[in-house]
Amino acid sequence: MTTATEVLNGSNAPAKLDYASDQEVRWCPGCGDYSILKQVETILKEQGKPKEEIVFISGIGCSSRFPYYLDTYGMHSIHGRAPAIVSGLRAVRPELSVWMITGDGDSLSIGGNHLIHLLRRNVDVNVLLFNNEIYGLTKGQYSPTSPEGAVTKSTPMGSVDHPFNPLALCKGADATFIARAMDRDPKQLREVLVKADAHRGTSLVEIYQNCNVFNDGAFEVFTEKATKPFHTLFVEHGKPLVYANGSKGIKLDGMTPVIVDLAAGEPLPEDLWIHDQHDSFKASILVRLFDDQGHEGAMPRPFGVFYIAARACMETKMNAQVALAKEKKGAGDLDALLSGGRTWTIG
Amino acid sequence: MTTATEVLNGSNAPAKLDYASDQEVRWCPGCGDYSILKQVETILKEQGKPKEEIVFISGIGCSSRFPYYLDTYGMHSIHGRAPAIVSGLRAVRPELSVWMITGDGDSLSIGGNHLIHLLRRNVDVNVLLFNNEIYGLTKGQYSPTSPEGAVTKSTPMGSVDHPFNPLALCKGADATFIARAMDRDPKQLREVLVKADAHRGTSLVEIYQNCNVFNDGAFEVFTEKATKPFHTLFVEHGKPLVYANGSKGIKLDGMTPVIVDLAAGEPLPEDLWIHDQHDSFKASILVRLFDDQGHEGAMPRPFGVFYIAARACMETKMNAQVALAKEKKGAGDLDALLSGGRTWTIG
Amino acid sequence: METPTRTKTVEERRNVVILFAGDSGDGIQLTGAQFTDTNALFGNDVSTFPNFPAEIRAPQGTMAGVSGYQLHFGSVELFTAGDQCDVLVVMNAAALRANLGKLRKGGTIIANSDGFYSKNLRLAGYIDQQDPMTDGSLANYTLHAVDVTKMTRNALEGMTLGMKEKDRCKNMFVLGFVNWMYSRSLENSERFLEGKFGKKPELLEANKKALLAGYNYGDTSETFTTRFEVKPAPMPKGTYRSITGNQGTALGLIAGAQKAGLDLFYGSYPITPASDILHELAKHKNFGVKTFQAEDEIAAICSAIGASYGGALGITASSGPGIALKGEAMGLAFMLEIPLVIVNVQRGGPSTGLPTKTEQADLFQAVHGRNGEAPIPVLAASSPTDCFEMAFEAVRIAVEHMTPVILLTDGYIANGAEPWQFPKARDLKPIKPPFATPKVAGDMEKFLPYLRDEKGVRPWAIPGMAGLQHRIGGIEKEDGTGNISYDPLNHEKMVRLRAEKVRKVVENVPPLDLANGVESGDLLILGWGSTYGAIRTAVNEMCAEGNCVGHLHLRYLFPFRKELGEILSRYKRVLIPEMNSGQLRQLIRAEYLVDAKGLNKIQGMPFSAAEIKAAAKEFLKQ
Amino acid sequence: METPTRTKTVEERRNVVILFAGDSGDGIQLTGAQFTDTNALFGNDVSTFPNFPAEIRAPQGTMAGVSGYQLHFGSVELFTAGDQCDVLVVMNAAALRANLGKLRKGGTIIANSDGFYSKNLRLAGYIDQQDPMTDGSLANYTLHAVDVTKMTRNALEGMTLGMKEKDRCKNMFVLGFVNWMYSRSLENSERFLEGKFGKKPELLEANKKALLAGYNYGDTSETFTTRFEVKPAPMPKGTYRSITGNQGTALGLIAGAQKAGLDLFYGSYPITPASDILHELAKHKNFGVKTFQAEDEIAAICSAIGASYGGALGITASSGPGIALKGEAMGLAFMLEIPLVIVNVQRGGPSTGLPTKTEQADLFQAVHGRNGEAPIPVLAASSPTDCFEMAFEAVRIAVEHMTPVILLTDGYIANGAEPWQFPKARDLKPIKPPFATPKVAGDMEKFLPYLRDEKGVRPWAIPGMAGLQHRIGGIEKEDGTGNISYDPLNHEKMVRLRAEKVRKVVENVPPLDLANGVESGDLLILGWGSTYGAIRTAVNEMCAEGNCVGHLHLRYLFPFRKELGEILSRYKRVLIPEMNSGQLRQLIRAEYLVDAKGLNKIQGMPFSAAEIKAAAKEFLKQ
Ligand SMILES: Cc1ncc(C[n+]2csc(CCOP(=O)(O)OP(=O)(O)O)c2C)c(N)n1
Ligand SMILES: Cc1ncc(C[n+]2csc(CCOP(=O)(O)OP(=O)(O)O)c2C)c(N)n1
Ligand code: SF4
Ligand code: SF4
Ligand SMILES: [Mg+2]
Ligand SMILES: [Mg+2]
Repeated sequence: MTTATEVLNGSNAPAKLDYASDQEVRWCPGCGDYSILKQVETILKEQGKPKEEIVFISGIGCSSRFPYYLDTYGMHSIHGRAPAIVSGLRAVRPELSVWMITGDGDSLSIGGNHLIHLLRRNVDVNVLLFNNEIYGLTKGQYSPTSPEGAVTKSTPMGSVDHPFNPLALCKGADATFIARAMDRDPKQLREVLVKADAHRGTSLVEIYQNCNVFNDGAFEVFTEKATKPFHTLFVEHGKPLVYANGSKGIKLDGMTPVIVDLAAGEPLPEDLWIHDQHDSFKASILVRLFDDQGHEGAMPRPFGVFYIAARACMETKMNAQVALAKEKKGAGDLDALLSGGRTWTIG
Repeated sequence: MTTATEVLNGSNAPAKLDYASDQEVRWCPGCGDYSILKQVETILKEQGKPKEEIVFISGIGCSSRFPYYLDTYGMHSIHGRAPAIVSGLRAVRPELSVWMITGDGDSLSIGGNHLIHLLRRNVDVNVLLFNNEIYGLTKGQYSPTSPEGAVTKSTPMGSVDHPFNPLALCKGADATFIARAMDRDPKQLREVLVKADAHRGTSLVEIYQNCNVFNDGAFEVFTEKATKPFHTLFVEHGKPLVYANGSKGIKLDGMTPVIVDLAAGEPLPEDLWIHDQHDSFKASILVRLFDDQGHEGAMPRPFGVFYIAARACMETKMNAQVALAKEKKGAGDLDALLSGGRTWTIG
Repeated sequence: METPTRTKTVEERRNVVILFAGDSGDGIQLTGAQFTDTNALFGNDVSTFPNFPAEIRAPQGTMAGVSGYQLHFGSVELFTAGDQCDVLVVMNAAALRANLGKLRKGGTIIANSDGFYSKNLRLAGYIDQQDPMTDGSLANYTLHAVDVTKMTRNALEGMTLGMKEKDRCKNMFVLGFVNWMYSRSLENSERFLEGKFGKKPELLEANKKALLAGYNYGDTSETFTTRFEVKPAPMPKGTYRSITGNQGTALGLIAGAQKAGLDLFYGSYPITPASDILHELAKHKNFGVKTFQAEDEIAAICSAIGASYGGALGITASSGPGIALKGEAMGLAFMLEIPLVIVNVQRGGPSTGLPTKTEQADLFQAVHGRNGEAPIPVLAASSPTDCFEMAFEAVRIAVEHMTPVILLTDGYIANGAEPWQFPKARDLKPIKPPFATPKVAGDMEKFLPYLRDEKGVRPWAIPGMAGLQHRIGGIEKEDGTGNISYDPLNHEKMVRLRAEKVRKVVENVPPLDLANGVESGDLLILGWGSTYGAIRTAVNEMCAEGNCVGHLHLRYLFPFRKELGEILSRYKRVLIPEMNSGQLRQLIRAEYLVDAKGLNKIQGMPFSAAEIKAAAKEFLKQ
Repeated sequence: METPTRTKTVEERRNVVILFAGDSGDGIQLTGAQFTDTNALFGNDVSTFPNFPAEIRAPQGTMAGVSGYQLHFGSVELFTAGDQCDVLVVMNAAALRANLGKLRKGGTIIANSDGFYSKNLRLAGYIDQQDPMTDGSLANYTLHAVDVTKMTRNALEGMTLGMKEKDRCKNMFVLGFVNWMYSRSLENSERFLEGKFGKKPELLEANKKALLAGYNYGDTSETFTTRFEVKPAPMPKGTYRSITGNQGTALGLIAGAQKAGLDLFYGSYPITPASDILHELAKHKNFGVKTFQAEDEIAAICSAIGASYGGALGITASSGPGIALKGEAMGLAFMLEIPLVIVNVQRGGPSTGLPTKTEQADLFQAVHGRNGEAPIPVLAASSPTDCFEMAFEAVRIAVEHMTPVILLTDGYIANGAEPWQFPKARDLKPIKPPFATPKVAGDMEKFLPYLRDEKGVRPWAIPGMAGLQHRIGGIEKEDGTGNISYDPLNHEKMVRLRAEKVRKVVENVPPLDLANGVESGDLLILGWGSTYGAIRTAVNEMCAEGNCVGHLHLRYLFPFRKELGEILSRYKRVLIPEMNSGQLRQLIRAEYLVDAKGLNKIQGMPFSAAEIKAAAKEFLKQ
């Protein structure tokens, strides 16, 4: 029995994580999925919820094999439909802790509609969107997040499709929790996952994940030591938007974000953009910081929790209606239902 | 042979509009669809394009019967799939003028995924989204745009689903043209339609349409003389956001829009929000003016063209690749293709 | 209240078929339903056939806008809404033109003369203003022209209601009149109105007045010299209610869930003619019923799968085009081996087809419409009340056999109504979910989610059950453990185990039993679904006329009961009437190599008994 | 270059089955394809069976990660990749353990000894370190252990490449060795390497060195005393190439479009094993081919419908689960009566099933998987080259008969390769689209979009054609005008007209003709799809052994050719081998009431000729 972390450590000692299943982990060596699996196992372990009260639902894709590797309840369903399965499960079992694992193709291509409806209904689930900007399992076609011009198996002359900005799309669908993380920054990933799990409603976490076989290095500028500081912006509630080791900040000129240089040592300028994770308007702009990092003067890519809103969950309201109906009409009386009230008798 | 406008005028004189087909119009008397049909006929007539070069593709729903009533090419397809059909048609016939007719259920419920992909690909088509906040054809279930709590055939205790903000969703999907109009304001509707038709790319026009049978009065506050001025905000490029017969305006406090009273006669305050239809950030906020008009101090609902961006269309790039391939390799030589270059001969 | 009555001759009738027809706006469906109710309450057997206009709304007065409600009531047992009408009540010219063909020669026409002005005539398509009221074209019928509009208005003289409201009472005038014509008291209709307009006293008064006016008109007008009477039918003793097929299906599903002790989750996307099941279920939240209007049919079935995975009873329903979208997810449910009920209220196809018309052309889709070897039990209901029985049965099979089940009904029985001697809750079979037992601390034995019992059924372990955590999905599984397996022989084994499990489902259902007719002989008429009434009536008549004919009606279409082959062999000929091109016929031929003949009607309309009888007699001659 | 050679004994072989196996990362597929190519170019007949690991990637060295490529080459005509292997080339322990069963007793094993260290053995599941290299368990085979890794590294000694790059050349060492073993020159492989690494001189040199090293190793090492020779096969004169089924399908589609003078639009969503058709088509944009990677399968088929509506040739393809999603849209295309080709590269089902394995279990879905009466012609290809023929034929039928057409292939022939005597473009049948003629000014006659010709085909009027504007959709249409019609009799008429049109499709295809065997006799083996080679081989052998057996292979599965019944009646018994539970068998029994017997293998693996022969002989005994 090999577990995720064993493979991670390359070790094959029988050491077994509590939340790991007995199934051999079958991702390519070096795949970013391993790190995400490990972070999830870690926080599950920290929280120590009973395994049987946790459910992982996934679609189809390399990422969607995830549930097999945890000793919780899990369903590896069909391509793109996990959000619908989650909705039905939550409706009848609101007390469970439900996680959804999906890929950029699974959730934004075939499953796009289910995802946006999940978000508007605000079903209480933690959605981990493994974005590797490629179809991994089918061996390397471009995905809805692949950059325009991407040369892949299905686009020898380059993709002609303008890619989705996943978080902008989710914000447009009225998501109540939006965050971005990456496989190569385990600490930040764990922090985000913990917040996501704490949120009541659909917590959408986009995770940049490296597919080292079919799209290696897609997120290098964000993950590599040398470039990371200048291309990533880690937002924190109540804190000004500062990056590049404190040498740059972002302020708003009207509604347009602009980069400002920060003099070392000096106090921060007043007018820096202060991150407010509860401000819907600001979040609508923040998700728009999506520049191609190749461009001169590109805005850095934000990471962290963009937005949190309090809104009742679909299943909460649904169950409240059932309770109210029972309170008003009394628990269903089958005989009364069958007779229907307008009857006649013969003989 | 009865035509749309005859029914509109209640007259049954054989007078026949050029672009009207010979099919009897079969919407309920008083349905908002009649007005939209009439405005479209009018601008087609004004533009005078050859009928055979115009195609209307629709899904399923009352609104989707639209194509039958025009003497152009038309397909009444299946529920929600019109965007995909349009994409294939545009790919092979980029010279045609293509219109897509859809309802709030057709485009935002079953067809939601196809719509957002159509928008990101920016296929050149005019999308008229008839939003009546109800399923008309199936006789009155709530739709993804019905307000929460809506009591309909399928929600006797009120809907528990948070509705979509259609334009926010479309903006999130990187639409290049976003506008809102209503059946009861023919002039403004025509203006918007003309601009939509002029735009190269997907022109998304949400049209508030009254279903007087299953959801009568859904948009009354916007359409009725008495209330219209105070609940509608007609935006024009380069002009400040002013409404309520000039007595109120909107300015931005940071990123938050606020209402300001305007003193009659006085010059307009400097800091009013000036509408810029090319500003993506502003558009992202503008689509968020979506208050429930019942609320005290609710922001008015914007109408007009919110946003226009120039971005190449999927079909343009696709056809360019074909042209380039032909230029590089020469038009396909079937014999060369069949032999494949690595052959051997026997005998 | 007591209703005035003059003495007029009263003729008795064994059974009567009356068709109400008018604009969608004329309240025809309500009138018909009310009169049905009254006769049923009186003790008649009844069978109805509401015929809606196409899903689109047409301008008033046009053929496309005609709505019809056919009622068959009698002092004898009835199985269909009737082949031909005795009485035609039409509110306008289009209604007459659209339905005259259904009226038997010599039948009676009661026409609202106000609906026959030149404009109506033109909209109805009567060329150059010819007027059936006057041009003698109706010579073969008894025609009564009544200005319903005028008389209703007169009756409401002086009331402050607007003209529109007043005219909305026209249908009550008509209802009052037919109540008089068939010697029924107004009591039931009045009770109904009180229920409906209780909060709107003015409308209540207006409707009651119109109702009474219609009644009195019949009573007073000289033109009506005779009224009719239809005595109660000799129905089995008991308490009855009237029910439509869609109501029956909804109630059967709830009853099943209750008997299984499960919450009911209904994931569905609206579609004609299945939507009413959603509407009905949504009313009964106090039974722990949760209805979810999904974004599409795929989400609908997947949400139901999620609910069943969570330990509730997941159900989804649609009609042909929507069912077509569910095929992939059915395959998943089949592999997961969890309970799921899929209802298909069939309509005219293919594609969008004839949304408001009936058909039986989705049988192939139900039995074969999935990728890979994915056999799923397929049941079919044969009447409105049978919808209850088979819906309940679908739940039982889904839960006790851990499998998706498809239930087929169709637009005809879904919207049609008949009296129902409803069961007592306690008399309904209990349903036992094969729940797994959670592990107690220390129990180290590995849980096997795909270990099967003698029925081939696996345990239902749901999230929350301690120690039973497991992972399932749509990839082939290892026997027992349920882990992913690509082993060739395991795959073949699992394919056979799943098929075997489904085959066993019909070992636990009632043996096949003739609906009526002889046990063996010259001809077996084999039917399924909504053709039941027409076949049964035809076979009754043929037997009465001395033919050796039997009627077997299948409710389990896949798999077949083992004795079916033997029964088929008892007859010289087999005739299979279907509202399709011969789908059951194909399955029967393949299974039993019997040269069954098909009688196929594909008109979006149910068979008449006469059609079946004629074809059967023809066949017997050969 | 000239390759060194010492004199060693050379034995001639009639045909050889060699299986290369190793980790996904070992370049097995490339090695196999290269050796296939070399032998084909030399003039052998070849047939291959690449066997991919499950869609997921497994850790190196595990059973789950084993990739295999089986090649059958010979001096005689071949129809399958071979039942048993003569030679097994394995890169590690897992590869050996996974494939040993396929090696005939006495066969040869060439093992990379570097892949048999303790860790490999454990990962491969050899319990307590037992080592097949040493424990004598391979006594029945000729075992050659070769340290490929070490020798490759030695050969690349001194090159500046990193160790990883160097090790990537291991497969070239193996390729060089087998080239020596079967007396093949390295020329072809070298040409291939030059093409592949032309721009990377260092990698090119390294691979060439490894290739030569492998060759020389065979030549010099004392352990190999004999090499083998397989003479060219007596194939019909002509020019050949090697082609896989998915390539054949792609080329057939392009050729069809070209012959019809139409642009090709391919709307598709990736899925194993159909994706390669997309990849292939995307390379040929200069043929006016447009490929659209849709957001899902529904959008894929709908985009193709839109393209066909626009006057192009719309095509979509997928595998079972994706096809399941296309059912509703197929119904629309069927009602629109426009050309559309739907390809299903079948894989193991149901649901996600066995994505990388082969099966034939989607026949029911193809023939019956839609709502309503929606008959669509169903074709099936029987070999990689037949994929070309049937794809071309599918295009012809779709265009000339204005109908959607389903083409079934499967993972076995889709990935398998064989020599193809490709046709000349000019020899391919021209295809004539039934385009309508635009109206000239003044022509007032009404255009009838559903007016049919003698074949029952309607005119193809596309946007841009003046005066032919019309509206079509999925609702039932009035005969001729195509306007919406709810008329009952019109519906039945249209259902029959559409079915009749489809029936006529097979009147214009070649009459049925035996693949081999006797014209009448004791047994007919009836097959379809990829079982062709195995059945043909079995029947050849049985006939040689004096049995009266015939082999009929269907390429048109719906509708059937009229003479089929008569042919079936010429044999005492009918056996139908299928990689499913008996789907064709069911259709045959229903149509002809023939008690055909099924031979069913559902293991994600193709039949071997031996399996079919054994079952046939068994059957003959009864
Ligand atoms: C209905 C259906 N269509 C297509 C497929 C094939 N398929 C499996 S996974 C996948 C996409 C994988 O990409 P993504 O969702 O990004 O996951 P990843 O493998 O990259 O983690 C596709 C197209 C399928 N299994 N089912
Ligand atoms: C696959 C499928 N599912 C469901 C339906 C039933 N249906 C027809 S129209 C419609 C929704 C209509 O609402 P909308 O799109 O808002 O159009 P409207 O009638 O309001 O103009 C539905 C659910 C269908 N025709 N096909
Ligand atoms: S293909 Fe890519 S995403 Fe999939 S397992 Fe391998 S590295 Fe990971
Ligand atoms: S139902 Fe509503 S939307 Fe449909 S035609 Fe009637 S009024 Fe219009
Ligand atoms: Mg991906
Ligand atoms: Mg609507």
